Amino acid sequence: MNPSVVALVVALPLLAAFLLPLVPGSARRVVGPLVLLVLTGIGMRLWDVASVAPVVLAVGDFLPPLGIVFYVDSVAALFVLAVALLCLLFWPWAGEGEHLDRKQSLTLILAAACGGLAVSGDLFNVYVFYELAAVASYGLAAGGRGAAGQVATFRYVILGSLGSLLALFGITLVYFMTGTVNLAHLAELAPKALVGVPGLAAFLLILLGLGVKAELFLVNAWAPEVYATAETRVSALLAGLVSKLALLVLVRLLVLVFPLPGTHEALLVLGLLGMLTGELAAYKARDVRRMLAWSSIGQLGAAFMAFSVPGDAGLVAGIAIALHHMLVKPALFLLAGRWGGSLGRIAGAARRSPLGAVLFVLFALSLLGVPPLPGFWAKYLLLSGLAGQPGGLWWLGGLVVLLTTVVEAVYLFRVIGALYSRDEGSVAADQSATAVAGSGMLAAVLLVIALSAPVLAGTLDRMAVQMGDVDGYVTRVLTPPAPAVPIGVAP
Amino acid sequence: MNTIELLTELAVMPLVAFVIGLAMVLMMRKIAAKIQRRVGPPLLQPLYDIVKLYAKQTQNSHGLLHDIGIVMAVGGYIAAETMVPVPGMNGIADKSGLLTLAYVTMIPSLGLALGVGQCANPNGSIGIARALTAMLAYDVPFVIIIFGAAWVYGGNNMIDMIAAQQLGGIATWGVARMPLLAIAGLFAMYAMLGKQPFEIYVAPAEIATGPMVEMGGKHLGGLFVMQCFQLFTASAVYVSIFLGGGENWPLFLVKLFAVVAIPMSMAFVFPRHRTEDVLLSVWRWPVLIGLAGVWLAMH
Amino acid sequence: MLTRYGALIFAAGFAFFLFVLFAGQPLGAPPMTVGRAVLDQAPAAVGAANIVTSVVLAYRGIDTMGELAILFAASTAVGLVLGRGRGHAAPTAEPGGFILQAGVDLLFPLLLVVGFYIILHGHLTPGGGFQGGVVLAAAFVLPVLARPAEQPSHGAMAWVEGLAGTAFIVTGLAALAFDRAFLAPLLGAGQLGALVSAGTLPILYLAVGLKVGAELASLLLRFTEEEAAR
Amino acid sequence: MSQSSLSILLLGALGLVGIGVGGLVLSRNLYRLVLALAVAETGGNLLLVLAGFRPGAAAPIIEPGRAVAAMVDPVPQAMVLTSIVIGVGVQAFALGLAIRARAAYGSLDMDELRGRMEADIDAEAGAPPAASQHAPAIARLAGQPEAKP
Amino acid sequence: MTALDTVLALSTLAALTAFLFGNARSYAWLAGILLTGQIVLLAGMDLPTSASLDFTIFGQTVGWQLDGFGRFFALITVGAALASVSYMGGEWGERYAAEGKSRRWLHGSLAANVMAMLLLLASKDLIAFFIGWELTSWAGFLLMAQGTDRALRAALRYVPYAMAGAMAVLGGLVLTLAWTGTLDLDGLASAMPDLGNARLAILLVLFGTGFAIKMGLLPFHLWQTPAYAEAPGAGTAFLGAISSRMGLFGLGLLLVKMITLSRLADLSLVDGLFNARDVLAWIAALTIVLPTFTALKQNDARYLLAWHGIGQSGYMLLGLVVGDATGSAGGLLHVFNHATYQAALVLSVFAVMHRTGTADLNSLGGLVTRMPLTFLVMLMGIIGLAGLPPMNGFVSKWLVYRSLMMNGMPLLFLMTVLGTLGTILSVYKLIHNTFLGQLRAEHEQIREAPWSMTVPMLVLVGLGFLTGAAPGLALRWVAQAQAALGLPVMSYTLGGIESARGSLDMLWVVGVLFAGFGIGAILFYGVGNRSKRIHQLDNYAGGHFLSADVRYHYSDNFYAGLMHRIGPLYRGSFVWLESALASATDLTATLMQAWYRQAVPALALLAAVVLGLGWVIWR
Repeated sequence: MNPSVVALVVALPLLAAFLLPLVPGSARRVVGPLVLLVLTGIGMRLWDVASVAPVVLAVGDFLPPLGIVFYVDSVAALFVLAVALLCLLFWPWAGEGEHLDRKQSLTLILAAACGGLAVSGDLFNVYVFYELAAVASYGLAAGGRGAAGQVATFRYVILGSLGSLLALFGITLVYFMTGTVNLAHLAELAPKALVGVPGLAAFLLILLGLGVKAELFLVNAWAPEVYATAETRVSALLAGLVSKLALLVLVRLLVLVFPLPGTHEALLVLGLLGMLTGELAAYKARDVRRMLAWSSIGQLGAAFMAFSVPGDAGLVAGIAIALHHMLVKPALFLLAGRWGGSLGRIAGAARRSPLGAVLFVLFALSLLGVPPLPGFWAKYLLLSGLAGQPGGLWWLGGLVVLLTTVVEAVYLFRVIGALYSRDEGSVAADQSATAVAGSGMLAAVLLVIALSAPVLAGTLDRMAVQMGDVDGYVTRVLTPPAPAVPIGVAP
Repeated sequence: MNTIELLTELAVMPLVAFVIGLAMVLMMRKIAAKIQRRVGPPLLQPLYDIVKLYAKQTQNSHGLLHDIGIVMAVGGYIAAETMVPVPGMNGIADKSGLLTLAYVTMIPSLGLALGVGQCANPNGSIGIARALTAMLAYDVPFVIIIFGAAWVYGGNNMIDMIAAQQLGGIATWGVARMPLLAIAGLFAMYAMLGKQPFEIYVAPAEIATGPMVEMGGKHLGGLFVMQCFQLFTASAVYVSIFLGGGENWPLFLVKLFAVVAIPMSMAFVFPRHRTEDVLLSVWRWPVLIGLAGVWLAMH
Repeated sequence: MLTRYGALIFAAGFAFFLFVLFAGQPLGAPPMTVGRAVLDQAPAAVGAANIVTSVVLAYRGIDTMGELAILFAASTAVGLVLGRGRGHAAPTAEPGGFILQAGVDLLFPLLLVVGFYIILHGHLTPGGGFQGGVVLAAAFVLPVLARPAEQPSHGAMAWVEGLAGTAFIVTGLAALAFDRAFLAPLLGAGQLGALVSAGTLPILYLAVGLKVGAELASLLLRFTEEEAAR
Repeated sequence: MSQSSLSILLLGALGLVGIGVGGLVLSRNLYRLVLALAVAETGGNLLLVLAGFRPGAAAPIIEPGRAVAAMVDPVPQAMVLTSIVIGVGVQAFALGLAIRARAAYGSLDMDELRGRMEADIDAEAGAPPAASQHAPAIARLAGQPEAKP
Repeated sequence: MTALDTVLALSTLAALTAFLFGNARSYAWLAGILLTGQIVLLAGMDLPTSASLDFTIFGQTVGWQLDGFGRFFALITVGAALASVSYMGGEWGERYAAEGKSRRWLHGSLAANVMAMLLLLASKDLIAFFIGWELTSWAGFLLMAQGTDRALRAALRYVPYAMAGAMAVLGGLVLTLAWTGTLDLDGLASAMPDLGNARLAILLVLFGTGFAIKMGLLPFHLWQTPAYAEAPGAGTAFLGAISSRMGLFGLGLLLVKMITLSRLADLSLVDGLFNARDVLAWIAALTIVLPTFTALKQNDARYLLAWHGIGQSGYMLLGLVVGDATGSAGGLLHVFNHATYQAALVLSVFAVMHRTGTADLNSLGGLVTRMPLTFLVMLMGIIGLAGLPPMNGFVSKWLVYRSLMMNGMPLLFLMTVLGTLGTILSVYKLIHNTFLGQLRAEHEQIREAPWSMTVPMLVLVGLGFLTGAAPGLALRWVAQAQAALGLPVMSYTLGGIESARGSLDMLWVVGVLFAGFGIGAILFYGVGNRSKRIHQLDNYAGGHFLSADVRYHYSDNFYAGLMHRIGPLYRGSFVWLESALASATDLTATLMQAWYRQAVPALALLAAVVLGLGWVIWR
């Protein structure tokens, strides 16, 4: 396979986004979905190839570390696939005239940016794609319902930009110390160059900077208000997709560049606090939309905790949690489109659309980790990873996971109870057909995963091993097969 | 021992118990008369009372359960008597044991309660509530004694208990081996017999708050029979646990009557306790003494 | 009040800590791990006299594509937030004075020329698509200040935006046709320092310039519209 | 060029950062927030350029009689170009939002806008207002700031 | 395809069909057939039987295998379900459907419960166990939530308890994996006793909490009463009969099989102050006494029974913890016995509700003349619940008493007896205020409950009586369970136990008892005049006359004298504890939310960075 296919992951959606306004009206509607379908195909192909051996693309045939590198291991391939599918699922089909075009091109740009984040192997390039994703999601969030959304987005922009600034400082610091931004090169130099106070400081700056999108605790105050005001479609994308890619990037950095003492602890503490605050805040939430927002903060806290566990165990658990949440939370947000209000608004909604209610229950149970649903295995991996660690902090984390799950159960079942309450004269709205269809598809995926869990477990293990293989990364990137027309020589 | 003999024993034991019970009632009333400076009833008076009640012209019943209750009350004790070993006859004592006996003797109380309940007499209900409370009261020290006995004799088979005591003579009697428990047992039996001050629930004479209030004719007669059995059972159990059971009939009878005489002679000098006082007076000292006795017996 | 002082203290502390961190770094003596190699190889490999340009367009071309996308996203988002459909010029806004109008007429062609010059010499001299693009944008916004009534149509802008961006990506994809990796420079390095050199870089820069210009111009025009609308 | 003057450059860049960040957390006016952001990002960009700076070295443009060895690191310069443009995009968008917010709520004051926003969210969700004045202080802590009249 | 596979397949089929055709009038027949098939298979299968379904995931093998211990519980489960289903099949179900409630969901959740419990009971390792555990919890929730909004609210109250329990178990699971490296139950049986005291104590607390919550042991019992009482009749019967026993099953596996009682006895807590075994025994004893005396104060028949359900579980655990042959046999046998009479009692109460529409003891009474069969059921039921001869409840309790006596535990023994006496008092109140005393005017025309309801009840009490007269029938299964757990196996006869230290032969006791009743009856009816029936109001009430409009039949403060003495001891401490916990959570949640509503999020970010950098620099 020509590795340049990897570049299409970014180039194709961008091209479509640029051209969208120029395409004549009738064809305009189909451009985006078509591109995303192609992207899906590419993702599958990449998955096939990468699960054997990762794909490396030296963009522009400039040998790393000079040029920018795209590196696709099976995790990245899977995320590319997820990007395409989720963007397709939450594609803005309806809407009036120009706004629709803009939303569509922003969605395409988001897809491109997320794809770039998944595959990029260059620190500064990651920063660029991160910013691209940021601007696109700002636009989508602000394009929502009414001015409240725009105020919320403004606050989001301020916070996000400050975060990016921090990340930029971190990158600058790294460049000061190493003089390169290529991840493989950095991984090679890190043990000597990226040590001590500046190294840890750089990690902290980048963590807090990019953590804004990953809903990392301390920098996630934007989430509730944005999710409460944006279109649920957008909330689903932000909570389900963008946060995960930011997370993925952070984990790559943690694995490749910053294997320092202290980084894991920092991640653990932040994740722990995120889970604690998120779940408890959700317990007090007075409407379903913000409840879901806080709960996703909590879930990402869990993911951070998982990744904070050193070694492959942590990676397995983290990937499992991230993928599971990527599956469940979008579905819940879809259902929250009509049922996003206060509990009083949804009382007795199950009578009006039973299927929607059943789906909500299913996803809620999986979120709680009720076996044999996939959520259980994710939680099991997280807890056994934490339990496997010696010492108090990790066990404290496990305790927090256990306790917050109880809280989670209370507020989720509060909603379920409202949905199924039998009091007459309820004002609940019917669930929209599209929401039921979309979440139904996700539910089908969920059940398939639940049934084939033993098989997928092996795949998960392999993915984690591939992701944790630093030496393999370095050698594959820095000694690539000779390009067709060799240009320059590796230093 | 073949089944025929066993069956005859089972038939005879309740009869014996009934006769002795009648005699105890007589003695009880004689004692009361002596204390109150009266002559007291003639020899067969208790029997006459029962016969008279059964032979009454008008027999009122509040329905099937009203009768069933009495049947349970009498029948339960009849069954209980076959579990109390007496000289020469063991009945099914070895197949049931002290604990079973204790629980079988609760059935008559339940029957009485059911019968009274069926009468739909508000005062009857009050009386039953008090009766059951009293049962709750005196059964606590009673089971403590059962425990002590079972621990000391290594089992709750009454035959073994008696055998053990008779083997070693007076020194090995329960009263000698567990004196505190013997005292507590006296209390428990006293309360169990439902004489003053523990007879608030029978109180038939004054304002009708007793369970017997609806009982006339056969029903009351049944209760009299039950009382005879009750007296015998309580005393026989006490004798078998603490006083070495019956080596032979004369000794056995002496012990029985002595045991009954003590509380009876005390009874008539007491006023009547209210329910809560019953609880208190049985739960405070007897229980403490009993527990102390168990502790003593176990160390 | 307390929070305000707290904020001040934290801001100062932030700057201080950064100073502590960076003062410890090799200021003025960067390792130049990659930079050195680039300096050595870029002229031969890319053929642009301006090595920064070869980094911007060749070595880190993807970054540039990304930032074009960011500009596009920003203007699209602004359009999504502000736009009420196509540009409704505000008739109320009265034209600027004579001097402004005359000055603008004088400046407009000049700015165009300068802009395109900067763009086309981006691979030789300091400057390039971005800088030139900004000048172009200025050229197109000035007339609006003078004559708010007549605005360049968003349609045209949109076409420029779209086509410029497309051109950049297509040039990148063209490499695939020659069995090269995405965004690989084509057409050979050429004579170092000549106007026609450095392969496809000038084309890319032209695309960049047009795109930047169009994006900025449309952004500014949106704002002016919004102002005029109230 | 001496180390001290280099650290003056550093000081300048970080000074801008400090000022910008300070404004970011202090000011309540939307427009000022955007300006503060711009200042801070400028500082950051300066710092980035500084990462490739060598005293006495020339700009990395091949000219006759200019040794490649004596040139500054070109990579940070390319990167700073990118980050500047990124900043421009974000700030433009932020300005757009500020304009809309003012048009909708007739104010640029962050606290007031936030109050109105919270009120709108609650109203749309059909949830009761977060906390009344009579609620205990702890409940008001979590409550929305009351919108100014 | 082993027998176990067939059983599981049948139960799954039952669940599916229930959710498909549950609304059909005649579905109960299908369910009954399926359940009967399961019973036959379970009773017939040779042990241990393992299922062919097993898989390996994340390095752990997950599989199912049924042994004697599990089979004992499984039989009770399916039997209870069968009784409930047959009760549902007739007029009761019709009425339920007519009230606009969903029979489909009721049947479905019942079947789901059975399936989940079978999975749990057959689990071969801790992961399979946890899967079954969670399924059981949530199927139970489904069953509790059926019917009314009150039921739903009660079920929602159950949620935090259930989740806390599940999480405790999960925590124990992962720690077990981390410390012993295996999750296989047999493997753990050899690995766990070797753990150090501290670790074993942690595991004991975690697992124990989880199981105790399900079982409703003190202090985790508050959820159970409303949840069980408010569910629909058939559901309540099933729940009360077996559902919470799953906790006992777990405790049996944990305490007896894995940790082993001897290890438990020298596991000293609070540096040697107590040993774990005594603590557990005392928890069990308190669980007997306190809920029983709470039941004494109830005025709703369903709540009264639910409280007793909690109390009775104490006997089972106590017997199991004492752990000698008789004690454990008594504890396990009590599971079966309790299932029989508790189900019968609940069903009879709901039969009364079916006719009168209420279970409030203050507004019932005198129904014995109207519903004699139901009365008979409740009478035998309460005799069993109170643990008096001739019902089976007496046998199991007798075994527990006896082992307490023989092991010299006077105070625990006293507690158990106190519980029994309290039970007698409260069940008498139950039957007295339902069937005896004043028949209210509006109930004059009540008819006996339909056969579809009385037959299952009668079968249940009949079973209770049969196993009371001949305990050997049930002790067979108990002995197998003991063997499977590695407990000393009790030698039993058909009539009870044969022992040098006092044996019990219920055949004789029951025979004599009924002979006595016969003689009593002959004495009563044979001698003297026939008694004449008089109206209930025609009686002597201390001088004033009773009339139908005056209601004098009450349940409030029934035992006035007793309450006058022990009333002040009711403190409601557990309720206080629960609400305190809830409000504490609420407060913390409010504080947490305050974080997300800050005016200037950027400031927090800045502060975080500064503090973080400070940490990094001066670390």
